[in-house]
Amino acid sequence: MTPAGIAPAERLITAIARLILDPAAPPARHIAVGAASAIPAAASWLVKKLGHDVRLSLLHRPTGNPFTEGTRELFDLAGQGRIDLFFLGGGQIDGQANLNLIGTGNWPGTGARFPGSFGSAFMYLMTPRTILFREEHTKRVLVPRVDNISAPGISAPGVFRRGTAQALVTGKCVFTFDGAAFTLASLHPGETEASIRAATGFDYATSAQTPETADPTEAELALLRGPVCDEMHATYPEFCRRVWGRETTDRNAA
Amino acid sequence: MTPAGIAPAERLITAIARLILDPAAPPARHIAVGAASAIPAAASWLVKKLGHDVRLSLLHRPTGNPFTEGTRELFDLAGQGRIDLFFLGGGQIDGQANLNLIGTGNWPGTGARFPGSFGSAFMYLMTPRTILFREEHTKRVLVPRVDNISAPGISAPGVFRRGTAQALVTGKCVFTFDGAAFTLASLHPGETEASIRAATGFDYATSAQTPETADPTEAELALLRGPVCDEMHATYPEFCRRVWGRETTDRNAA
Amino acid sequence: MPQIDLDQLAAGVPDGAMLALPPDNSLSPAAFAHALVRRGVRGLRLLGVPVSGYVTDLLIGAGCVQSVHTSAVTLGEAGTAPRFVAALAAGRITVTDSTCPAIHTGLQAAEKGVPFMPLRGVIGSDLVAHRPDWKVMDNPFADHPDAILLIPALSPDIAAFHAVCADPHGNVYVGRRRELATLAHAAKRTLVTVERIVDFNLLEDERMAPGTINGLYVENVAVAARGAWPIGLLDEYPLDAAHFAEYAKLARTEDGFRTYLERHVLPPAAQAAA
Amino acid sequence: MPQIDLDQLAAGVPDGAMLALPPDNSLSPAAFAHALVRRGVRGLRLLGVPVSGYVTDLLIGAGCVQSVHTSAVTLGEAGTAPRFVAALAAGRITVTDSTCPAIHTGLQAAEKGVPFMPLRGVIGSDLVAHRPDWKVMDNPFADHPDAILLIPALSPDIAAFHAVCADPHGNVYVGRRRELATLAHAAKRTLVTVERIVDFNLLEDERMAPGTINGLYVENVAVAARGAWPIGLLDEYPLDAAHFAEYAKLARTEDGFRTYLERHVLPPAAQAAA
Repeated sequence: MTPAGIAPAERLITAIARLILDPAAPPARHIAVGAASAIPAAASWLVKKLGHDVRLSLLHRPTGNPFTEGTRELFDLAGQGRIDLFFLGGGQIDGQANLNLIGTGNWPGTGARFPGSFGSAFMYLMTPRTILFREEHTKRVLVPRVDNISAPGISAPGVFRRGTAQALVTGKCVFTFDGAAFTLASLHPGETEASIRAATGFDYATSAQTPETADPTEAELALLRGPVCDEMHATYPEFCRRVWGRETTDRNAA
Repeated sequence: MTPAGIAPAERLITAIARLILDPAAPPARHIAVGAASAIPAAASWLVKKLGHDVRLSLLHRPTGNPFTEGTRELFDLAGQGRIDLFFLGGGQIDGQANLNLIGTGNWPGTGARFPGSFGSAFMYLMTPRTILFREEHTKRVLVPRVDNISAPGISAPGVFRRGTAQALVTGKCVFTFDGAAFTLASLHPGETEASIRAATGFDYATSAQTPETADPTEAELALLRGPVCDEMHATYPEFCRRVWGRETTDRNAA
Repeated sequence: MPQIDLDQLAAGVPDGAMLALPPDNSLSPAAFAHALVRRGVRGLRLLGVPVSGYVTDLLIGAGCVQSVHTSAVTLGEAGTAPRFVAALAAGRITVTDSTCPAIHTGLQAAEKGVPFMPLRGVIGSDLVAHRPDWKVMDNPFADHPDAILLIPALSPDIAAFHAVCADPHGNVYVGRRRELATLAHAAKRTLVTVERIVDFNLLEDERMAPGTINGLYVENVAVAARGAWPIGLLDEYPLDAAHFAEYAKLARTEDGFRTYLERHVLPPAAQAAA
Repeated sequence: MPQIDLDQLAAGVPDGAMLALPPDNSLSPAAFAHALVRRGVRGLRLLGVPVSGYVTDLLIGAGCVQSVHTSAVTLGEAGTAPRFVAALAAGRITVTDSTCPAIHTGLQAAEKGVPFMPLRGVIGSDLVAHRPDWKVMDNPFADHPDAILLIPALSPDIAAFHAVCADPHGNVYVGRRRELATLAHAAKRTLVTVERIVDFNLLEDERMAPGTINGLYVENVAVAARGAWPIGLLDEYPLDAAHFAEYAKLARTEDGFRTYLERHVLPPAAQAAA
């Protein structure tokens, strides 16, 4: 099923890149990528290295950071409507695309405590498109209803909101989100509709025949392993080592 | 009456410096000086050159400006309560220390139009002490009631305000302000209680015996003509030429 | 970013635009304003950030302006802004008076993407009664009556200024004049003239980046050497005081102002025709 | 400004202070935090600006902290902040959860001297129900129902960070990390460690000034060479990933954390006694 040599991370990166390029979605002229988001960052770089006219703002480059108003500028940009696409994840994600970055159990995470909400409660409402990404696909993560809402997937009338989730990419599949519920859109190699149903805590729609998540092309793989990895390794050295075997030789790039 | 060689501007500068140093007033650890305020700027420099521990923020130095958040920083500083003393003037000033920088007649100055309010409507309320300065002392300027209030001298209860005018210095005299009305505090050489009354449109209190505004001391004059002029001439070349005969030799300092 | 010339930049300003301009001490785009006069733009709604100077007076005198929203109009040591005063008295323009921090606050609200922002002070000034777009409310965080002013977000159609340099990516260096960063963030479009284009990425240089505006806010850059003249530019060159005095003197009258335009602003053809 | 040493700077932080700290990617004052651990400060109320990292986890593990107000606590690529999670589970600290722009907004309100500032978004998050200090109101500028969040001003007792350099006037260079300027403006006191003291006035240098915080906001500066270590500092030195991994591993247990303190934080005497 899996073509020899395609790393699972490479498939996820490519799947996200295709969602970014979805012509049916609002244009993504400016993509921002937050902390600890190696796979979304790589997907964004792939789109750019494929030659698309897109501006990337990567928050956690140790130097050459695009912002000059400090960490506030990302949020100001989103407030101004100048960020078209952002990525979010969650310790829990439910079928209404609600995100929980607080913790399980009662507030503030009496079960398992997660890191905290970061900017999600703001960015999710201010950005026309959000691609949700969470590699772990289990009933622990994909739940019927999140224990605590860090950022809501759907807002009441009269609450200013520019957009919500476009899709959710996991280690097993791609779901798309229509503003109310998820639909299973493609299966990664080795997965079936039954295996997804068994691993997913929330309900979702399916189409008559769910396709497989497409393989990266040779051209995409070449870009990932060369120029994309070049751009990534200063910020994500461990990821580049693990996925592409890129060792850090320049001490200053660590 | 006038000691030979003391310029009127020098007397005004010294009078303002003494008001800055008034031990009965709240401390002036940080003085800000706005646009086109040569005499208040010189008074602030004199206080500093006399050896007092005071920080000066001069807004309109062409280089070496103290602010790094742009022109907003002065107002933010005042909002934070970090500016102790500021200077204001007015096209009209009345007996309640109201300032009119808008114009005479109806709004927005159907008689004589003045430049506009600048930051006065904010600074006057946010600063613990304001020294009012207006060289022209006539019934045209010092009026019973300003035609338009750019900045109020007195605020209603429930309006946040840190302070108001400490004093008003004119080309003829010094008035102090007690939060409700002015009192004639000293007469410049050549003036009498009657000459002030005749030139002043608003009512004010007097004491039994109004003293003369003190002469600058020799030490003060030496400071003004040397180090104070040195500090001033990049920002106020025309003033330094007129008062102290300092010609601008460095083209870049103009 | 494709580079264009000064006249092309000026051509991008439509009649009737709300155009935000810095004052004379802060990267004022004088050469750009001269190009706007030559282009014959009409009906501009000018915003002073937060006050207005030579450029505003010049555009008013040349008939390019319908209204001015500002905290003050002044030529500084050269005195009153004569064309502003004359046009206001003649009813050829209207003025919306503000106070400096209220203009900063409106721009900050737009920068932040919120519909309004509060500001202390101002209450008790007659400004409030003449600004129906402002609101006074009771501070909901206070346990006692505490009136506070709310300023609506202010998003100019176009911001224009003259900076020291830009790079090929459209990043623009403004140094410590960071109110222009806020302005560029708040404006819908930002047009910039610069002394020169540098050949490195300003945002990749840790020493230059803090004074740089990201090119994502900048629509177009045109080179205009000494483009702030007769105004000064940071430590690059000083204000031309003699020229300023000439302007202040000539602009006292309509005829004098025409003479000034012919001498210093209009193209040689028009000068020859004059 | 009189220079003091790192321990004197740490001595200026009283027990119970509300101490604001930047995250690991933005001039985090690690050497200063080590000095606070050695001094044995107690009951700190930490504020993450806008998130928290190694320094917060370390201070919590060392028993210096009573509460954390933050948008997240994380060691980045090294994973969960183990001492934060353990202390929260054990009830030794409390956490006030926020979201990054809300912390920026509270600091901006304090910077501006206003009691509150609005922020878009957030409504619909459970954060709102757990922040009784926040208010939701109807936007008074809208002609339709439009709920908006108001964040109260946030003025920390003390802000602390580690910058590249300072000058003899107490001006501090933070480069593009301008959220620290806002923080210094908002805080009642600002304590700074730096790599080095330069011998010129940073504010008189047009190239350095845009990245400089005026000394009027800075109470004290102490030199601490490599004072961000094990965190990186802009382009001066990178994060020490091996050390970070060691911390993340040892801090998983109380005993391991004590070992870490003895190896890297406590003075030689305490290390000898261990």
